[in-house]
Amino acid sequence: MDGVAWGIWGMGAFVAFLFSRSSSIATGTGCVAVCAGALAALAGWGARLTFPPCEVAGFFQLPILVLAVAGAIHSLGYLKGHGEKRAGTYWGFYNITVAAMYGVTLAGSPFQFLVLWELMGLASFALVAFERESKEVMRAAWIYIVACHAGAAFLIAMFFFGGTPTAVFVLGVIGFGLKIGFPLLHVWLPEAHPAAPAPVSALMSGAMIQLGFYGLLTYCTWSLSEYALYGWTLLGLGVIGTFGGMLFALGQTNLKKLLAYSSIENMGVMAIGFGFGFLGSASGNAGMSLFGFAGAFLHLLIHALLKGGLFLGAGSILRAEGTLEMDRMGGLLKRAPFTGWVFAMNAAGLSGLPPFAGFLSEFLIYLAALAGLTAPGHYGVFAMSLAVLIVLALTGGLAASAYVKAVGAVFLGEPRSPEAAEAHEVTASMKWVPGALLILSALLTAGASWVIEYGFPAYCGNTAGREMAVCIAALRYVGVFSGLLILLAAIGLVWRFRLVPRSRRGRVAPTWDCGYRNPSARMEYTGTAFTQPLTDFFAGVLRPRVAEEKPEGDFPRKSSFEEWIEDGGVRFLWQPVFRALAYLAHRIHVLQSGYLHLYILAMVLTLLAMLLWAFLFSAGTEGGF
Amino acid sequence: MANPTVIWLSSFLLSLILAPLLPGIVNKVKAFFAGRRGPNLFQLYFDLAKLLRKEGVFSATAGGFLQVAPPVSLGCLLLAALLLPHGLVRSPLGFGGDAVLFFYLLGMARFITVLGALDTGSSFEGMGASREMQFSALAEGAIFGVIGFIAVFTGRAGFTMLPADGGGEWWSVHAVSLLLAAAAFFVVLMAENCRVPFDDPETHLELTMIHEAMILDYGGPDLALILYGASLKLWMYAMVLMMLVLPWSICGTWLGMGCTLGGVLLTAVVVGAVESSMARYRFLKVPRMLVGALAVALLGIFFRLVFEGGIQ
Amino acid sequence: MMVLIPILLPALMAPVIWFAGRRSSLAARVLLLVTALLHAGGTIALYRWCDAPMEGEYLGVDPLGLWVVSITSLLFLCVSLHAFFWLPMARKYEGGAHGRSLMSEHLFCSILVCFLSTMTLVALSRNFGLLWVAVEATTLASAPLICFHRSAGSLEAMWKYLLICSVGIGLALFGTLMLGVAIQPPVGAEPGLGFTVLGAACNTVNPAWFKAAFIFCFAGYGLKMGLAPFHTWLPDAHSEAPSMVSVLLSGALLNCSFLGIVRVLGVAPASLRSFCNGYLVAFGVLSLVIAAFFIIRQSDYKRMLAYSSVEHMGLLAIFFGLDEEVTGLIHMGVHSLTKMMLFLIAGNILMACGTRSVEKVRGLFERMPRTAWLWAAGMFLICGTPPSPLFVTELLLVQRAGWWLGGTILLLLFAVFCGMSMIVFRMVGGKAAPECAVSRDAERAAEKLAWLPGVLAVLLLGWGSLLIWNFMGRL
Amino acid sequence: MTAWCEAVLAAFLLTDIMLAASSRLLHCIRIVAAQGLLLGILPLVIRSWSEVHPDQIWISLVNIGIKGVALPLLLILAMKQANVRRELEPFVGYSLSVVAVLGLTGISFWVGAQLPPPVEAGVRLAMPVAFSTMLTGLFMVMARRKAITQAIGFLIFENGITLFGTGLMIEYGLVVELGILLDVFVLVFVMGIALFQINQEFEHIDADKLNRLGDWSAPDEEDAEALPTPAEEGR
Repeated sequence: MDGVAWGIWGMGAFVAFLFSRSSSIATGTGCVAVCAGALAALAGWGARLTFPPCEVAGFFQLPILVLAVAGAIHSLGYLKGHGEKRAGTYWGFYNITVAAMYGVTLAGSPFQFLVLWELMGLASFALVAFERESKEVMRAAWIYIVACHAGAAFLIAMFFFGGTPTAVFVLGVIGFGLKIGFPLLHVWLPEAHPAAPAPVSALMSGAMIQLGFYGLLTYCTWSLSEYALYGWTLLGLGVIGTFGGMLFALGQTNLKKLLAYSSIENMGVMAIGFGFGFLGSASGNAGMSLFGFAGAFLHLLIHALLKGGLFLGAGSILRAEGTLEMDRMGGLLKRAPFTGWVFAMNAAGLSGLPPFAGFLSEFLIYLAALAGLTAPGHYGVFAMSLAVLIVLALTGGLAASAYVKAVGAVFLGEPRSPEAAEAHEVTASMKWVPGALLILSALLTAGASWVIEYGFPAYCGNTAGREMAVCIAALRYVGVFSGLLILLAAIGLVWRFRLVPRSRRGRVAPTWDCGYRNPSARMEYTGTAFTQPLTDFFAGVLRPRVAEEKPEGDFPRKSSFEEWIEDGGVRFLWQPVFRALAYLAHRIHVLQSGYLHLYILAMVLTLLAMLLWAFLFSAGTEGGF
Repeated sequence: MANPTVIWLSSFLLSLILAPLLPGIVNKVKAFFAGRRGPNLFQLYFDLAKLLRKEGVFSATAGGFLQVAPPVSLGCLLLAALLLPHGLVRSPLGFGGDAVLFFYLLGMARFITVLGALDTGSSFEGMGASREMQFSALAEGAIFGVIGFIAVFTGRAGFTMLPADGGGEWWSVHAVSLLLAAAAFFVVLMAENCRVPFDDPETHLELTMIHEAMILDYGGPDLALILYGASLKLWMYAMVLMMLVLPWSICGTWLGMGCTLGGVLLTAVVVGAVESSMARYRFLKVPRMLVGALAVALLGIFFRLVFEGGIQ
Repeated sequence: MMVLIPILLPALMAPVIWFAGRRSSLAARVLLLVTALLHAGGTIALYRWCDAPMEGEYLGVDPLGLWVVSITSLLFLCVSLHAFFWLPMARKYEGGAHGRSLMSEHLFCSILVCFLSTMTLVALSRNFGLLWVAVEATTLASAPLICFHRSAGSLEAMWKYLLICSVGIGLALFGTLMLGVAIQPPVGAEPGLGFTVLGAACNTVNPAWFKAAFIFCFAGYGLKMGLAPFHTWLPDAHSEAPSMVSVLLSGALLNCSFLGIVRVLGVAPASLRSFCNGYLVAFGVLSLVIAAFFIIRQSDYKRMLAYSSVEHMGLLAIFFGLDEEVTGLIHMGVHSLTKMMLFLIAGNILMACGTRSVEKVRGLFERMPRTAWLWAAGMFLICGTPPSPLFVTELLLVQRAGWWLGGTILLLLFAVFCGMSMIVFRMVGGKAAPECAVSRDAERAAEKLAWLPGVLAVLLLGWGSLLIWNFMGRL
Repeated sequence: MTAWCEAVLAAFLLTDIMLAASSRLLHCIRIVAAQGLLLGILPLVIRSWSEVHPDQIWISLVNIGIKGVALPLLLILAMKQANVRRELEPFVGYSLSVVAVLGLTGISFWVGAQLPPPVEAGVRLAMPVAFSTMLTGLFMVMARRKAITQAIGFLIFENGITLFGTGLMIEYGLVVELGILLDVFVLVFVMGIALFQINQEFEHIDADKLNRLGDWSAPDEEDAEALPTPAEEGR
């Protein structure tokens, strides 16, 4: 079936490219091909499915297929009226990307893997560079493709002269980390995701970057004796990534940038999960291992659904408002209620709040950390568990406020700009797809225990036994409580808006304004202002940039305050490095000075040097005829 | 020996009923320190009854979160209440890691409340929401420090102080670490329930409000739900505190239940005393207090491990 | 005598083209095309010696030479096809527009065919002396082609090319003579510089003399082939020459010069092979470094291509230094084709925009979508992104090179990619800058010319996919 | 017979040094011609007269004809074309040039010492002398400004190579011999044309006017800080 799927995708791409003149044909075939191929692949997936299915790949394939379809349908609305004339390009590369991503999970040999991996990067690069008139987009695309290439270089090194397990792992962590977005290797995410069309960002952030973990699990972590190393490395990276990612997400003003940073955070969470898994197996803590792996794999699926929904929602917002700058939006909830509620629920889910899916995986990882605390282990494991516990808790709080900021700034209050004022609800396809993803995540919440029970990769530790029972029980409990919560909320709402007598249900009045008669949208709290206390508190890490005009004089004329946050990795590591290289290159150009005399001089000196080497330092000159 | 479930159930119902008493007690104590007679002990009950009979008012700006917030947040709180060890009896619905779920449910309540506040588009409520999120985010750290302490202490990840391995009499052994943890949690309690050094529930100046600022726009039944929720939240935190300080040997007895209820009411008195003996901190100082609470909790764990023999 | 056909035929066509072309430029172009076709035919005819090499005293055919001739012939065929359409446009848009006086077409074409014949002679010669004569002849034949547009820049480039290359080739001659001294044919065998003679006697070699000989030959032919630090003439010549000449210079001539080194390696005794390999690898890596640093922040896109040629010649040297001859030869062929594609596109862009500065060319996607697509695609192809054939060859090279060398190569290739991609994206993306367009017609004409590179791109992609498919199982 | 050879070689060295010392172009060209003449004589004196092969004489005559007469005439033509008489302000002063040439000669003798003498003797000193002549030619190219002087330097360099070939009596066979001669002739011819063109394009033949191509732009023109760096571009 996979072959069929690839065939369909390939044909789709081909036809789309062929008929790029007529957007309707290209769009139709492209979209249909994506969906049909996904269905075929899904059939193949189901056929491969044995009980219990012991393959890791399955966990990575489902998100690809789901998000591919979701993104395809969403694109129908998203592209309408924007770059339709390039629909052929879009759909062609979309199909190739999907095919390559699916192929990566099925690659049989390192070489196949490499080729498909590069192809994936290349095709998705073409999608990122879709809006190529804009200089910023091209720059983002450049950063992305460079990151892809660097990763590929490390992978080549890993595959072809890796050597010891440790070397393989280190190279793999760097090579795949560039795709995953481990701290300091993450720079391309906040650049590429805002630049790409929303469905593409959804596909990339929800399914593609996770494939890095697939690579790590499949090709780099095969040596049982090194599990401790794997565990510690992943935990360290995960903790930094989680906290740092969320912290920087907090400071963003561009919605999709915020989401991109939250992807970095979620990848960190997964890393923590896998790290606990490995560390648990290494230190003989079965519970920790199981909870860690289970949490990580669950988070894989959940993050795919929720983040996909959020990015698609962001796409809808972009089409509705025409901007992604949160401080210029506002009041969209009244104009696009459905999109708003769905976005809010997805956001709550990703900040790990019950009754939404996001809580499940975080919960399991908390359990892993607690298992590390309760088991009499050695100090290191204990300390790490404690650190993870605290960091996860803090990050949870930060995530909540970041998403509150996003929802509040985009959907609530009064519009902060004229274009926001005449926003409108989006077309059906863009409207319903995020909702569908939300429903899927709800189903996942209900069925999580079964996913773990049956769909759990066997190699991740003991799939039977006490820990498994605990895990499943906990998941069931959480599921029940989520249901209860929804029930309670429903009851409360029904009581408040149905049972309370109509006379007391509530009338509409202006917002309480503390006596100031005509409040305007400019008095509202902006998103930046909302998170400013936190960004101030963590200024040591974030180093916010500030541009302000203080009010002066007795009758101050104009004054302004602007605060924004630049990526730490770019600002303090990569930018200096690249500058230094550019400068060095600039200096080295002096060699090509244009003076014939110097050229000849260089030649003669080299010649003499060669002779010197040959006759002084290299053996074997003696001997006559 | 009574049936634990009965004890749990009865004390659960009692908590639901008695919760609004706590603010009354607090105010009474403050009045006492201020040398006034102060409001009636059952004032909140009257207020609730009155508010429920009034008509609700919603901001014209609001798009829906404002209306939805009060019932949903109260739902979260009630659900969370189901997880607590009322009367020092492990909740029949409890499970491994229920503590995590408990605090995340409170988090959900806060999330929706804050969104409701932002829904009005009022700058004051935005301000209050922003502060609330900041403080709670930092409080989470301290809270999970305490949860970690419980886990270390009992060897189990849940709302119980019964050690997995039977354990021993510990007020004699672990007094220091328990006190540290309790102290940390008390700070959290004050912060999360908007008590004085962190927030001033009585203030009438919007600029200095946190929680009050968020609910400026509510009235009638909605306000009633919110006020009841606030008192219930205070009650639950007090209950957790009791779980930390009361000796486990009286668990599951009527005595234990009595002690718990008494302890909760006593907590209210202490809160009142503290409130009337301190002034509100500057907002810049609040985060430091919360980080300090986290540090204290970690210190508790450290004591438990090193001096009171956790890790061999 | 069949060997003589591809050599003599173009040489004889030269005067014909000259006289016929004076009447009408069409005749010159047609005759050029005819010559290319005949030469291709002659080359195909040579394949009867593919399995059993034919080794005359002066001329001969062996697989290596045949491969080089085939590449040269194919390139020349494409180029003359391109020239057929390009020359009139050049007169229209490049000559008139800039008030330059272009070289007359019949002269240009006749020199071109002379160039072809000399290159063929290089590939087919079986005697070091003759080889040297041929290589020097290529210099002489190609030098006038560089200043097709008689501009100050092209004249300067031609002068440098002439002088530096002649000096280098002089060194090669010196080395050749030393080779004659180093390898003493056994008594009775008639002396000479034939490959067969020296190859037979290569075990009675004097190491010292041979080393000196190799060094001089390496320096000389390496200079002609553009290995750093002898590459200094290359960017000037390749950027100033009209693109179709740049194609021949960098796609065919460099290979021929490299052939010189390979021939010398052919007569190297096994004991000294490692010594030679050391030099090959060292200078290969040096070329990579230089190319990388000069491609980063390069401000002239044709110079960028020239430096990329330096890079690939370095890779070629490393291939042979690591005894990966076959892969190296594949790499050579692929590089020639890809570089031809790129230079042709660069020529079109130059014709449309009238500038070689990266800064001034913007928004190609808006103005010349086909060209822009091919330009970007070509960049990825030359950088060895799958499905480019270079991906496989470079992968094999890295695998063979091992940790340190392989890592270095990967790093440098990555640096090259960074520099090139940035330049290319700057050119294709962004909003179109109106001031740098010669005229709308010029752009349309350039778009018309884009079909040949398009065909090449498809060809290369197909070849690459095939290669990758073959290696799927093996790696 | 070797005495003659030694004399020729010595003459070569002498001409090199004179070349380095002389500023007048005409003088330099005369030296080139002289070297051509010497090269023509060398094969005839290198072995006893009886052994000289008849067509060797032809080759020598052609050699003298081209290197001793034709090329110098071409150069003089080009010189008149560009009406330059003498090399003004060279990169390296004349006295210093002499020292440099001596140093180069030393180096080439060291290189020669590394190489064992070949069996069929030829002239032992041919190698070092030839190499030093080559280096001198290159030195002229490096140290002088005028394009025409560079051409002269190149011819000297070429002479060095030929000297080596004849000095060690290497058999390249007639074809190659003539091919080489032809090449050199055509080369100088093309150089002459190039000089002519350049002379028209630029106001006077001055090789350091020929340095406009290249990648080096003075740092004050574009400061590295002002360069667009990948991270900040588009900001």
